[in-house]
Amino acid sequence: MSQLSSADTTTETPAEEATEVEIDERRQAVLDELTARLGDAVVGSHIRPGDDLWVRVERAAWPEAAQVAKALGYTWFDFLSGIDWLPSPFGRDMDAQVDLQVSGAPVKEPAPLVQGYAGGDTRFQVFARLYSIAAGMGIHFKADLPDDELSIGTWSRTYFGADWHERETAEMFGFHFEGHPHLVKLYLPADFQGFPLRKDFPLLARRVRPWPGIVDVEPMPGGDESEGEGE
Amino acid sequence: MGLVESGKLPKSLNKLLSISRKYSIWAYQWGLACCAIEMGAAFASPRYDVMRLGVIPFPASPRQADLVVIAGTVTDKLAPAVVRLYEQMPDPKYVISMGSCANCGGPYWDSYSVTKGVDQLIPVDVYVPGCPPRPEALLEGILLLQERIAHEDMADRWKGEPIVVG
Amino acid sequence: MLVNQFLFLGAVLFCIGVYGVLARRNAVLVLMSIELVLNAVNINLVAFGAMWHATDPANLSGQVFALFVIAVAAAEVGVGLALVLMIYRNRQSIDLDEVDLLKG
Amino acid sequence: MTLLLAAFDPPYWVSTLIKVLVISIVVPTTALILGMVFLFKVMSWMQSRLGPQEAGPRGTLQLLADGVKFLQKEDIAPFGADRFIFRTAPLVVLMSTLLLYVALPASAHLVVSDLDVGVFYVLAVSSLSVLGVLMAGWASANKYSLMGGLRAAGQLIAYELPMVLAVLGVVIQAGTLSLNGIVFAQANGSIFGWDAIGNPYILTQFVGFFIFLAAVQAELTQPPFDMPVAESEIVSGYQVEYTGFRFLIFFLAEFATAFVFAGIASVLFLGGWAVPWLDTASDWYYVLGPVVLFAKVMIVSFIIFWVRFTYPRFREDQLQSFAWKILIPLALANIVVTSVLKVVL
Amino acid sequence: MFGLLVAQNIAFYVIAALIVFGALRVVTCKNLVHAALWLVLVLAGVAGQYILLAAEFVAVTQVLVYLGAIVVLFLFGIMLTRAKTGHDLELDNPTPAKVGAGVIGVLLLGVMGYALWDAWRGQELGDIVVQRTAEVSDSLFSTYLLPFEVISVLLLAALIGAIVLARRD
Amino acid sequence: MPKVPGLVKGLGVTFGEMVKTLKEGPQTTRYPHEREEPAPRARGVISLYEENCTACMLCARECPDWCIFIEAHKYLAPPRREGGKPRQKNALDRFDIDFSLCMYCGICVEVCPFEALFWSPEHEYSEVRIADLLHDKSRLGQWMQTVPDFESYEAGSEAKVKKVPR
Amino acid sequence: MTATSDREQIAALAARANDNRVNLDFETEGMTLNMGPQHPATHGTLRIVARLDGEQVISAEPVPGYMHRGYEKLVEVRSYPQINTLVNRIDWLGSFANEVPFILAAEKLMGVEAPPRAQWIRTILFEMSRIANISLFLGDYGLQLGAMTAGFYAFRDREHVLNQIEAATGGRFHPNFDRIGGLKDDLPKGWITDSHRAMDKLLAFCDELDDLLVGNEIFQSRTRGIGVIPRDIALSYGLSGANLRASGVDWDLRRDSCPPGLVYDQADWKVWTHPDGDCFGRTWVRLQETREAALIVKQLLDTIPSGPVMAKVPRIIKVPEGEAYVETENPLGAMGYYIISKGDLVPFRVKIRSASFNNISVVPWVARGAYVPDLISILGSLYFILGDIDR
Amino acid sequence: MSEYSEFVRQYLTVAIFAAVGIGLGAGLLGLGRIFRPVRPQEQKYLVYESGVDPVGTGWSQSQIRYYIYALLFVMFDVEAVFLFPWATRLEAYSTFGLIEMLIFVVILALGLLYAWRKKVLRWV
Ligand code: SF4
Ligand code: SF4
Ligand code: SF4
Repeated sequence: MSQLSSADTTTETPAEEATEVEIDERRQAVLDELTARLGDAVVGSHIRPGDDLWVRVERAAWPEAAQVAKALGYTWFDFLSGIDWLPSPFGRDMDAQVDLQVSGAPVKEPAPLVQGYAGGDTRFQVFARLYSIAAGMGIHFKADLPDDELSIGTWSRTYFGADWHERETAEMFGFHFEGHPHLVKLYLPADFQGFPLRKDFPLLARRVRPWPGIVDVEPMPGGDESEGEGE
Repeated sequence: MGLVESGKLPKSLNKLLSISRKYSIWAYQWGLACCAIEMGAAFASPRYDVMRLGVIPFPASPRQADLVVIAGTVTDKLAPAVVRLYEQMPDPKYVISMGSCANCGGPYWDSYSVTKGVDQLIPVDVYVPGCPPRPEALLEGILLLQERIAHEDMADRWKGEPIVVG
Repeated sequence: MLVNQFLFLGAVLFCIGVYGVLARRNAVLVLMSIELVLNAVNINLVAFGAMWHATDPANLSGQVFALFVIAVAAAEVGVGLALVLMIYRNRQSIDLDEVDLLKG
Repeated sequence: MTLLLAAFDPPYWVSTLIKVLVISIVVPTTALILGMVFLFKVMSWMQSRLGPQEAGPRGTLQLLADGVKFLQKEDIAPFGADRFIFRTAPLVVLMSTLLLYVALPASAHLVVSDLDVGVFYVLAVSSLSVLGVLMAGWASANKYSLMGGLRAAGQLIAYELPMVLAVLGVVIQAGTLSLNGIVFAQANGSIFGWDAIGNPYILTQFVGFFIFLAAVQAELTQPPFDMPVAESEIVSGYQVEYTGFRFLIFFLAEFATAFVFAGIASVLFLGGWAVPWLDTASDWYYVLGPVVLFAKVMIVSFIIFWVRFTYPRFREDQLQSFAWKILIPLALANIVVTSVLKVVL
Repeated sequence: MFGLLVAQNIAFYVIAALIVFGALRVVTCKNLVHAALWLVLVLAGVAGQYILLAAEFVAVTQVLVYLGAIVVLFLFGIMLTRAKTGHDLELDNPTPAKVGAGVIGVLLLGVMGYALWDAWRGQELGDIVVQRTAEVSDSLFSTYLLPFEVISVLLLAALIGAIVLARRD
Repeated sequence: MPKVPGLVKGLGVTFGEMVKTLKEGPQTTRYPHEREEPAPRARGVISLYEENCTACMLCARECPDWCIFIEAHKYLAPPRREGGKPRQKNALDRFDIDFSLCMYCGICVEVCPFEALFWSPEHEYSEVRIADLLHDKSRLGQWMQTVPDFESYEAGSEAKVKKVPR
Repeated sequence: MTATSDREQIAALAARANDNRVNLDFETEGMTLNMGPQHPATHGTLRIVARLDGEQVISAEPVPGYMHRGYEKLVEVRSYPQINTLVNRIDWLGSFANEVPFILAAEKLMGVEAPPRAQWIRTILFEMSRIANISLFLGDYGLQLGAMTAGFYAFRDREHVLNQIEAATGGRFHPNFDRIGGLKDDLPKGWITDSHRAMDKLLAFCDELDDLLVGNEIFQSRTRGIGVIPRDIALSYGLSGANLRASGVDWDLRRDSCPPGLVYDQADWKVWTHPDGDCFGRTWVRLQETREAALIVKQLLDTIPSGPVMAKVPRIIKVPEGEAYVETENPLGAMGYYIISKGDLVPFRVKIRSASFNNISVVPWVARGAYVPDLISILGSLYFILGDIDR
Repeated sequence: MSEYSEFVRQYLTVAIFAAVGIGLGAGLLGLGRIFRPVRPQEQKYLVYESGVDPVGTGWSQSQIRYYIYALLFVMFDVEAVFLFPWATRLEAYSTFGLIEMLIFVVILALGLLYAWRKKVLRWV
């Protein structure tokens, strides 16, 4: 699906919503305005008609995007966070990996790294949402962070609320927000090691404790259901 | 050096002291998470009114408390504060662990930041199950604690290490 | 009881107060020593007052004067401590010698 | 029976001993009664619940259990505290409370020490508790404590003054400082010649009564004046570090003081132990006096605690300006008016 | 009567001892708050002496003003300037000055003691009569009317002065 | 009419409440002398109807807290009808729920395809030893007696009322 | 043990404890007041480090995280039904309200819609949890300001609502009642009448509180003009809910962009705002909101349509690939879930936007220059739930 | 018995009660020693500061307002002292006493007014 979102600014409707081929003019107008002001910095976008708008900008234009959006009336700061697109090395379904571990089967091929709406090139992205109370619409902004330089400009000058969100993102993903006044850990104890929201951060309790559901994994003998007493 | 510690106190007096402790349990007001609200309901809601049982939820400082109800999630960041709170209470002191979080980590048993059970930090006298336990369940826990207090041997309790349960 | 009992007590208190004023360096302590002196005086006043009152029931000068002294003492402490506070605020110290030095 | 009491005139030491015994029983008892009735029962009722039920019949022994329990609690003085002062501070508060009881007359003769300067003495002694509070706050070496101690002291002295001035109105009317004298003046007084109920000063000194009650409320550090122990701000103020029995002393002293202040308020404004239709010289007062006084005290304390359970607390500065900008000018005006009327009438 | 006198004398000496001890601690003690609390002892003792001298009103005034107000003022002053508990070594002048002060104190005591001894030798206080408040009042409003009014002006002046000084500008 | 100051109104409210409490009695349930009836749906404790359980493990798998422990062995049950072949069945050896960890979400009850788990509103099972909060098969079975019947539904509902097996 | 040995032991212990000090990052000269994590004013375990000048606050820095439970990580290893029960515990006072935006977001991704009866009941329960939440605020705020009785009244009348929630969902606190495509179960018999009664009691409680607390002159003097947050600042910090409306912003997600699946348009109600932006405004708006919520519930109760409460959804829920964000007006403010799904049993990433996190981040701004007691009224009036901050 | 000894006895009672006040408390505390445990624990003797380590030591040199209020109090307290004897004898002094006292009160009230004007009664 994410392949559908293109690298240019044209809007494409996701396949599963192809039935309602309406064009959301209001959001398209906002997108055009943003593109006009930010120029080449807008590297990807996606509109779900009547619902939401995603815009991906260049990393360098990240702070500017906030200012432009604010000027467009998107004054209400919703949230800011990060995404790690790496498929989890510990299995995707809740039980997958544990099953494998116990039964000793080889680890599955890691799934390919696929980004979501508005595309992307890197493992890490920051994303944020702004809202315009007057227009009753929100915009999701995304920006890529290259693996070798996990840093991006701060929004906390434009939106005061971004201050804490950036601190949270920084400690959860290990990003750096340039120009942030006080980028220290927010939630975790000062001596905490690791970045919990990265996909390769293991939840140890799940690794060490056997899953009780594992005890009887072989399927019940066939034809059993017809004799189950509960039926 | 107290008489009680040495176990020289006459039985009947001992009994009296135990009864007074049983009926006068000043509970420290400190809530941690959702369970704290149910604890608050047990303490403050006229429907449950824990004061009837002699549990007085006045003290705001651990120095005047006999009982602390650990009601809610204890995180690793908070753990030192919990230990300190407990240690700052004067003996004899009691701990009720309320709710799955405090008992064992509960819903957050696999989290990276939650302590898996408050009994890893401080000795617990009564465990109240639930998520959150109803206020009445807490009352039952308190009754159980009172039962224990009434029958406990203070010389034992005050001599060696605190009774570690479970 | 002898008048001298009280007078001697007053004298001792007075001298301790004087010693305090001279030996102490901290301004608040000096003020306290002054209080000692004033109290010494008051004891004497009241003692004399009692003595005269015994002979002349209409004469209560001792007590009235003691009251005045108390009032004056209150005023003195108020102003004195205000001074101390001001000095402290400006100099972060209430060391009287330092204050002297600065003045000189 | 009453006559027997009247005729009973033991030597000084014996009577003092009796008084000491009686007061040592009365002080904790009154504190317990007030604590029980108001803190536990009336508060519970106002909050539509029951209050203690299990300890003793209908929970009446709750505070007793508390007392014995606190006796068993460890006695902790924090490291860095000034141990001696830390330990004596509650005693100072207790002493101040006990000294207040000395002057409270329960009838013409049932009084520990019928001082000639009664009211004045009461005011002087009550200001002693400030010392205890400041000592406690300072010696704990705790930030909240110090802050609470300072707040408490600031508040106690700020409201000492309205209290003093409110009392002055009564003194002007009665023309005496003796508490018994004030009771007599009320019982034997008359309102414009109508003397059926004497002249309880609450009728003429209602401003004074209001100011006095407000000041009492503040002196007791109760809502709306409970900033020194405001738990949502400074935990429990100067009491933060106190454990066990020392804390209990603070706790009970508060109620004992409430009782004795209510007693003084009823002496000053409600006619004290006297009932209007009974001659003050009657021997019946040996029995009746304490009862009447107790009833009046309960009424006054009810008001005190009623307010306590209803109001939110002031802010520190609002408290001070309330004292200095409203109560004190009001009290001064009250004095002026009272004295003018006294001279003119 | 004799018994009473003996009792009085005992009371006097006990209280006097307390006063002197307290006063010595005030001027020697190493902790400001302790000094203030020793001062309380002295002041309370002095009030006791007033009682022995039958000066009821002054005694209670002593408690009200000194213990209830001035000491509190002192404590405020101390806590506002130095909130730390513990000892403070910088309270006293250097030892030579202290010795000098001690000498002066003792000499002064000697001189005064001799003078008092000389002047009031054997003088009895006589039958002390209780001095009631009303009498104090009468005296105040007759003989000492002017000083009384002056006191009010003095207090006003002190008040204004202190406010001017203490106010944070 | 002049406005009544809020201060006076407030006093009126508390006084009125006091009168009401004294007249009509407080809103308190006098636990432990009387108990309130929790709603029939209340999630107090999980009870197991052992006959119905086939040890299918679904509940243990779906439980977010991994707090259900099941062990079973297979055996051949006599045929249901004369002459049929013997049926292979799972016999429960162990069915434990750790109530110190359970978050009372009800997922297990919901997913059980054989109607073997039920909620009981009982909540009085505090313990002094945390190990005792692990309820085994028989304890879980005992709770079955306290399971109330399902209530009927509000008007307009299309849901069917199920029955509790006894 | 002799007295001396006691003392020695104590001294040794204290010395050791001093060595073991761990948390010195906020050690500053002289005038730092630390409130929390064990402070009665902080509703649990928030910590406020305030630098003071006298009683005036120079800077107040909240230190959250004492209740951080790692939600965003945990939801990555839980299936959708399991997440549903977990998110109950974010804002634990209005638990049901937490489920709704999550379920709505998942429904949006799956393209299903709950049947009308379910939507009605959802909305009713949503408003009930709002009442359960805010009524406690009203009482607790009184408690913070020293009026203890208000707290008792709040707990008393809140029970009526909790009873109703429990009767319907089985949980007083954590209902876990919402399902993708509908609800777990239908309402029990008699619930509608009981709810009407509970709402009447609630309305009476609001009046009582109006008299007892909000109308009280002392209360007003403690809250009026204190902690003023102007409109722009409020928007920039991302404040929401009553905090934003008290700053004069007339915006309510329920009215202005109500996501499909809730039926607020079926009731006649009003959004309250207050122009002042102070503590009083926030309290007042919340009081009105409680009333309004009770009225909404009463209206909706009368119009519940009949029908099923569950749409057709597969038994094993796998949400199709995609991203969706749904935000609703929760008791504490705007709460949203950004779900990224890769078509598995578990979501790939869920960003939880909780209202208190933003609401409380304004504290450093608004507390500057306030007095310590005002700090209490400000904190109280911003109304946060620790779980909602820390997640 | 003379009035004087009566008088001294009254105050002796007061002193006894002061002693009893201290003694009662101290006695009960001593009694408690029998029943109390002493169980040192590592952090028991740290001062309570909301569960974290005490930050900083001193606090608030700038609480000058407390001092100003205390100061005002002292001045007015002294005033009140002079008012009491006057109040008891007002009847005798009549108008003359009234005027004298009015002057006294007004002069001091000026002080209050001054403080008010200078805004020291505000919490700054
Ligand atoms: S046990 Fe449940 S209700 Fe209690 S704190 Fe933990 S999650 Fe909340
Ligand atoms: S209720 Fe939930 S947590 Fe408890 S056993 Fe069942 S599935 Fe597990
Ligand atoms: S899901 Fe039901 S039948 Fe299957 S193991 Fe669990 S209880 Fe037994």
